[in-house]
Amino acid sequence: MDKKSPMDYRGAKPIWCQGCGDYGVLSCLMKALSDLNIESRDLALASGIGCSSRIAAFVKCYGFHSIHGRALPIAMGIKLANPQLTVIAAAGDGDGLAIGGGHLPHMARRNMDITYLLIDNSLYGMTKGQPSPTAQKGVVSKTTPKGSPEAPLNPVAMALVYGASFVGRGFPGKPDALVDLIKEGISHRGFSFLHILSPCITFNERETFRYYNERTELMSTDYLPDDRVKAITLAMTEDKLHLGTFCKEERPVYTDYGTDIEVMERETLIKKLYERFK
Amino acid sequence: MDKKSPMDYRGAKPIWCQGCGDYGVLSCLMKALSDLNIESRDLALASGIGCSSRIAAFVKCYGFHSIHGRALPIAMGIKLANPQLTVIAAAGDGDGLAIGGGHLPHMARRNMDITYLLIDNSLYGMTKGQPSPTAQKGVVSKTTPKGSPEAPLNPVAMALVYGASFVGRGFPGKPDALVDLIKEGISHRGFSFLHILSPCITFNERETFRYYNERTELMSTDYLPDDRVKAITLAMTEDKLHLGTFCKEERPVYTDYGTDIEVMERETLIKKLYERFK
Amino acid sequence: MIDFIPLNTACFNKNLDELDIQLLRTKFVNAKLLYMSNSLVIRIAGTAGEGVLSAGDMLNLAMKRAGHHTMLFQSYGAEVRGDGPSMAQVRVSDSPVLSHGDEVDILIALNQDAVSLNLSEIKKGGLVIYDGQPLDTFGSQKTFTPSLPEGIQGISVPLASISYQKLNSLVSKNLVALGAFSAVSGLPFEIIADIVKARFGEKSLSALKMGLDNVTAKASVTGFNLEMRSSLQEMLILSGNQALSMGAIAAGVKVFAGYPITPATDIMEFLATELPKVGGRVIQTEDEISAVCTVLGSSFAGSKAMTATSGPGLSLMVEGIGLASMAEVPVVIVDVQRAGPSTGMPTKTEQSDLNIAIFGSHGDSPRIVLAPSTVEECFYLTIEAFNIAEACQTPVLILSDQFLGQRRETVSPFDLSGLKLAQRLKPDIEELKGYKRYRLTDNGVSPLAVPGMEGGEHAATGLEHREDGSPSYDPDNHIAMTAKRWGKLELAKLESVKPVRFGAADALIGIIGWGSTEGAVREAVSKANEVGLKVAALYPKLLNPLQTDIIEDFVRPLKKVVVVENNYTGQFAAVLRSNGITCESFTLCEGRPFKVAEVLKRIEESCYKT
Amino acid sequence: MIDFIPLNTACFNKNLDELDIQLLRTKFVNAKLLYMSNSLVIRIAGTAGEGVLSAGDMLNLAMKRAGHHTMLFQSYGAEVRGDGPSMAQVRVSDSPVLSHGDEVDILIALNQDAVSLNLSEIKKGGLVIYDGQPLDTFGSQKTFTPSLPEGIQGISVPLASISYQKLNSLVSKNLVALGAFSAVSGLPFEIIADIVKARFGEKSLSALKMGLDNVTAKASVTGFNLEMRSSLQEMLILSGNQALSMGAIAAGVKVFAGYPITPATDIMEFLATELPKVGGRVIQTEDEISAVCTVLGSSFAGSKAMTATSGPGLSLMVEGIGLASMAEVPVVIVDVQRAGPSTGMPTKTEQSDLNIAIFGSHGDSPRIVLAPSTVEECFYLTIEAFNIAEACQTPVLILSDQFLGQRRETVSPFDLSGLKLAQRLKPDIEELKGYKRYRLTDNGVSPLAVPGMEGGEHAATGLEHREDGSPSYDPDNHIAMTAKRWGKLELAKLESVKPVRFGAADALIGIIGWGSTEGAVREAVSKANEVGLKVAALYPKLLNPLQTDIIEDFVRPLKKVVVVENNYTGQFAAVLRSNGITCESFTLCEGRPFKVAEVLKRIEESCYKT
Ligand SMILES: Cc1ncc(C[n+]2csc(CCOP(=O)(O)OP(=O)(O)O)c2C)c(N)n1
Ligand SMILES: Cc1ncc(C[n+]2csc(CCOP(=O)(O)OP(=O)(O)O)c2C)c(N)n1
Ligand code: SF4
Ligand code: SF4
Ligand SMILES: [Mg+2]
Ligand SMILES: [Mg+2]
Repeated sequence: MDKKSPMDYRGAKPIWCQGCGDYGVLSCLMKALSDLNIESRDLALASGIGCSSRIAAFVKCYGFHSIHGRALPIAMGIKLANPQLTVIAAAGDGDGLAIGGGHLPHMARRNMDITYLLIDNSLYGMTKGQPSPTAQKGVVSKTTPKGSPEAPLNPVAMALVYGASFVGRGFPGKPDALVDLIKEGISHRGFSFLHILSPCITFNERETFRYYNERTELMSTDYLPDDRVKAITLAMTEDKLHLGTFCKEERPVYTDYGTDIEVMERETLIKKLYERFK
Repeated sequence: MDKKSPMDYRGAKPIWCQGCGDYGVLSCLMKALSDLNIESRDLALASGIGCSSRIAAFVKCYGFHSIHGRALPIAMGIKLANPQLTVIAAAGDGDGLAIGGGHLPHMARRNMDITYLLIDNSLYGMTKGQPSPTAQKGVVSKTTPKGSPEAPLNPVAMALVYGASFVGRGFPGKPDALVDLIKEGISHRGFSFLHILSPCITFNERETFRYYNERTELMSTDYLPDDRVKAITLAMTEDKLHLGTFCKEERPVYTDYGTDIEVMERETLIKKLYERFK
Repeated sequence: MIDFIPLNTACFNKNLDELDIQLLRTKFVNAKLLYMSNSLVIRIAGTAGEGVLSAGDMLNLAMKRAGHHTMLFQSYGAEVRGDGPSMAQVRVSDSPVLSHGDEVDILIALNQDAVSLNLSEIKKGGLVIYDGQPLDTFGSQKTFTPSLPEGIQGISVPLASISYQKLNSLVSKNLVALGAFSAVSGLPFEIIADIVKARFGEKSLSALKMGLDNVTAKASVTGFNLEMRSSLQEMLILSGNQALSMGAIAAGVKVFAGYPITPATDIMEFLATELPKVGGRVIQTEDEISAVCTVLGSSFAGSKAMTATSGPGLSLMVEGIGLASMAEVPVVIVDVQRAGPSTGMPTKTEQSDLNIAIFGSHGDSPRIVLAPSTVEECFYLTIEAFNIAEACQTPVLILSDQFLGQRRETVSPFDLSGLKLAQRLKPDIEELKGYKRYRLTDNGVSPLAVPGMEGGEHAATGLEHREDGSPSYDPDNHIAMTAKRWGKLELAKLESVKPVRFGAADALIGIIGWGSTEGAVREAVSKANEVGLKVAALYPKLLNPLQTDIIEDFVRPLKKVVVVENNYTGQFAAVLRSNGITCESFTLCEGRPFKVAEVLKRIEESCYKT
Repeated sequence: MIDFIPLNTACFNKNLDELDIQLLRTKFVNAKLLYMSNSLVIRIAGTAGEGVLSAGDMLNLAMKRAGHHTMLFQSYGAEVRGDGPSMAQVRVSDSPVLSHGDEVDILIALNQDAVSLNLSEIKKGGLVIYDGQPLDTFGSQKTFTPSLPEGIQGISVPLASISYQKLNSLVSKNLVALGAFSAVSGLPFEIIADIVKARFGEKSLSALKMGLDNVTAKASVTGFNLEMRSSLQEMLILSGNQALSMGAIAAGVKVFAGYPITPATDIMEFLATELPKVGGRVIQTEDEISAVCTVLGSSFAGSKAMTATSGPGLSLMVEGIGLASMAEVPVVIVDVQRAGPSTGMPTKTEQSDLNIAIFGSHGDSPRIVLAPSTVEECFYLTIEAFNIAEACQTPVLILSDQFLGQRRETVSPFDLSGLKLAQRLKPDIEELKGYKRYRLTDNGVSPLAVPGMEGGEHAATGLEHREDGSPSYDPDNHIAMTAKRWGKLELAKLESVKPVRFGAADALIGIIGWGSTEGAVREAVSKANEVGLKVAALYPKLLNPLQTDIIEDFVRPLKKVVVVENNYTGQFAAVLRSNGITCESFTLCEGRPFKVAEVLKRIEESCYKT
């Protein structure tokens, strides 16, 4: 296997606005893939619908740019069919936490071996700027002209409570940490939830690169990601947003189960079944 | 207003199996309603589909026994249309955490003034016993003949992380506490999430009345439900399941917003709009 | 073939002048026609919780083991344990049983109400086994003597008392009744005893035995001999859902994803046990949206994949099905229909999901719809569904229904030797150079690379796309790609199984139907032919796209076409009309399957001059 | 009316023998026919990000303020800022503008590519305003001279350089172009200046002014005078989505719940600002399932409620719509259609959601479907939708589309005085004694109690139910309740607006269409009538149920019926056929609206002998 370079993963040309955070997410992902030397042909990347979800076509791999909110079930189907593949799912904050928010808890409790990139710009980019589930309370937009009365969700804390076996946060403005995080997430055997802060430069005046540059800090090297409750407490109380791994836990993945069964030919099984129904 | 008795809330005759936990939930609810002296005509109860969801027809009120998983949005619609009503939503653990699990975070962050009874029997009763999102790992059922590989969710911790302004747990085997909890939940202005343990005597051999009688304990009177993070820690680490209020927080409800706008006649507004489009 | 025997039914009470004489006196009956000469219908009735369904199940199996063809039909409420009425009906015959039976020969009533509720459906000359000494709520014995109309015989067996004596509970009333039935009917006791023992253990046999012993005289049961025969030992008793599941296994399904819903759940439950044995996986997802998307993902990754649901779940799946249309992902979606709309009547049968199956997604979204009619067809058409899905890279829906999915009937072991499984068209090395996932080809099918293939990397998408999969809003591209997707349905017409025709070769009246009504229509047509009516029927198995040429050939010589279906609005009739077929619609919307007499009456009415 | 002037189109190049002479020489043209005598089409073209859409919007408004009837049509990609081509086309006329215009009189090209991409659609005698000195990526000036075919005039304006000089960026190219256009066309400068100032502030005026000054000669523009007129001051410029939103307000909507989706989002955005002013509420839900259920809840609680979406969202809503059918909850669901299937082409127009609108839920699930054709109708039919929903206690779908929803045209202020709003049938005191929510009545409509009413307590349900709402699996009940639900559609046929007919009174060729194609068909029919072709058209507004008697009356004298629609499979044609109407299907599936010439050609082809 040749050593890959990030450019080996170049797919279609991105159509994001210039300056969009998603470019950084893409390049960090490509770097991580090349560092891990994953073969494009063995990589599947499922996404939903949104600016961020376009990423599925921008990486050279087996991409499935599906429908709004369904990145995770599509990815799960891929993994179930072929557990050998590296499976990544990518979704926006609307995609993954609003319309598709119902799938996340279950992917976590199943410990599906999928790496999930939740690409968060605190709004609906593709549909031009409506507040998303991570938008701050009070945000003024065309659907909330007097300010949104809804409190934002806390994706990291949610993933932790759901039991995701790997939970971390990244920001393309601090690319090294993000590359490391993605690598760790992919390498982790189990469901990896990566909360990625990716500013929308076109519609978001609040959560900008600058904003996140100031409000994020790398997880202290003292911090051991071995305690879920501690991680939740951190996620619920943090003043600055921490970048890095909140929690990591080794446990069997979904596809480990049922592998101990002796497999027979289809015809053999059907003939056995005949006996049961006589 | 006459003082009501629980029997004043009697609706259609329940069709649950004899001994089903839901009978206890129903009687505690009726008791709570009568203690609060709520008028049937001003009470709306929306539910999804499942054994537990049948409750909407068993209480005398404006009931809406809707479709699987949608108790919350139906209840939200009712509240938005008429904030004066007492609005309760009821759902099973499959209804509310599987198919309908995507609605819960949003109802919590909106702080919709709804009391939500999540009636949990750790399985799908109506469809005859498949494991639900709260089923223990390893449970053997017709869809998991070798034991389920999925870890259970923690509904109380989830509601807390979502930001529900009132979160508690009850069990009809300890009815006084459940009546109090429902009363507190209904009286609370905001989204009240009540996790109610309600054994299915027909399909559940594990989570029985006896099981819960042994494994639940009333929340210590010392415990102050004023700290969300503390509540989460408790919910994530508890050995015995606590019955009572985990967390309570006063904050404006969704329907408080936008009430400061001066209201005009429809025709006046339309004529004003004409000016904008000339 | 007998010549013109007037039946004592509506039509023949009319003056002959009112009848269209042309339509009578056929002699050319299609060889394929199945005809049931002789049959016996036993109904066990009671309330949920009295063991009606399990007794029916055991009786059905016993009948088969005794050497008879059988069909078991069940009807029950949606509550897990309500007190709604419940019944199980077993029909046995010397030849394959076509329908569940219009009238009851023997009623086994597990409680008082069950007698009165079912009395009107008992045949003249029939028999009722009832409990003449039921227990009241305090456990003390009452007496009960039903008033049976003339010609209906009653046999009293103290079901409750015996059960209570033997097991200190009422749960064995059904076993006592089975024992009594054995005595009355001559069905060999050992066969039932074996089955009961296997299910409930040695202990339960005493209740059965007491039932047997309690009946002294053997009653005469309309001349059908239930004694042991040596035939049918190799045959199976299967439900439609079981046969369908086995078909999926035979077709090579590797991933099943589903969410519980009556009456489809048992497909998932069956496969949960069996599929892992051939290396497949079954997952219970968090909802139907996840289920359909999961199977799309699995198919994308190269595995045959299926989901199964009923109406409400199908409603939730239509967005995913549209994605499968657009992204050209082969998947199989089973809908075991129940009475709608909305939650409707979950345990009752209906054929009212045809519209959503064909037209259910937004946009012009092609899909293929198949409908099996018998338990056996549930097996073979499921294989067909996978074959067409792979051949056309399109979603394929299978429309079964509660009646078909849950009824249990005798079927021959399937012919596995002749099975042809379609292989997915994969790109060869040449094609993988500059691979284009959606290359425009003559028949619209493009080679489909699956993960693991070097050079086959691409992005499948629900956006309109160019040949290489990149999004495009170009008008010409949209029309070319739309034509490609729809063009594949032409292929399906050619590849798929052809409609089945039966009845008079010189028919002037035609029935068209689909799915589970076929059995009743076969019986009705054969009876009509027997009395000389020139009637035939056509059952297309492919409901979308329609093989219009074959249907037109069938219709051309006819004077009248009646479309028989189990819904309110006549959904298939409307589809046929929109395809240029002139037809009348005959529907039943009562949550139960057609009776033969109902179809026959409609056939006869069609013989009036108009 | 002029007598038979052969047009220089397909049909009239044929030998007269090939034409069906019967179909020619009409003189009886329906008085209702609208006819556009004279119009001018201006297209602004560029890429997303160059301000094409906002320039189009401003130009459109300016035209109206100058006293002309206008229509603005936009076409753009789905990327927020991609480099896909984008265009805005304004058509002005002395009379109401019926369609967006087949050919371009004046092209304003904001970049080089825009010239070549749009050249083929410029009329002979037309004009191109282009940038003869564009800047390259390094900001230095190039020269560019487009090769224009004979008869097309070019005017070079240094859009980029001026914009760069004035504002140090390219964002004002569009304003420079508008200034230049004013100079060329004679459109009063002050009108544009006012609009620009109001939107972008005083500062922006300099770019506009430089554009104006840069053009010295006034070019001759096909004789259409764009100078100020005094007419139309009271008229409004509205998009279909805006008119629809205003219609909802006028109808008294109290709750709007929705989820963003192109091209429906602006309905929610409009109402988010306006609805609270009349005491209503707008909520952006977590998905479309929640949206539709929220409006069901609101309606149950007594408020008029609406949601709006596009195809993918509608697919997700069908389960909720089925619940509204079954539980008899009045709700209004708007679908602003876009090109499908699946995600399709989100910014492109199509009429391909008719099938899902009519047939989209499982079970026999009745619903009403309305389709407005013009911006004005978006207002009135929305009121109608609420009225029918309330009168029939049924879900009502409104099918708009991207073309109709987003085009902006001149409309008269609405007539609010004559508005009739249907009131929900509420139970009186008598009825509230032993209240039965689903009481069987003659027309199927049962009095509906809302929370707060003493004695009206009941449980609405998606299960099949008895009159009192309690679940029932009884066959007779199911059929009675199904008949009740479907019976209400008969009421809708009577209550609802009737189909619109236009064209020759003695027509032998008929067009049937629905929704946004009406304008182009009106123009085509009027042109055909002008040359003596006996053509007329019918536009039903109620698409489900169909007012078949009226359609049959229209069809009866015709020799040919052609159904015009913007999709691939001819969805409405199929529906008509299933209702017994014989028809041909004429479809366009390119993500754009019909051109008049396309319809006209098809009309002419229908005149060939066959
Ligand atoms: C079922 C459905 N509903 C709505 C849409 C419209 N839509 C497209 S993208 C999007 C949201 C985008 O927001 P997000 O997921 O946060 O991604 P972003 O664009 O911000 O990266 C929506 C609502 C859709 N395509 N499908
Ligand atoms: C869309 C849809 N999918 C599936 C079903 C079938 N169904 C009915 S109830 C139920 C689950 C019941 O479990 P739960 O919500 O936990 O309620 P319980 O019966 O245990 O009280 C399911 C899957 C349905 N009615 N609708
Ligand atoms: S709109 Fe925002 S999220 Fe979308 S591409 Fe542009 S910058 Fe990125
Ligand atoms: S099945 Fe279980 S949950 Fe349902 S009614 Fe019976 S005991 Fe209760
Ligand atoms: Mg986003
Ligand atoms: Mg449950």
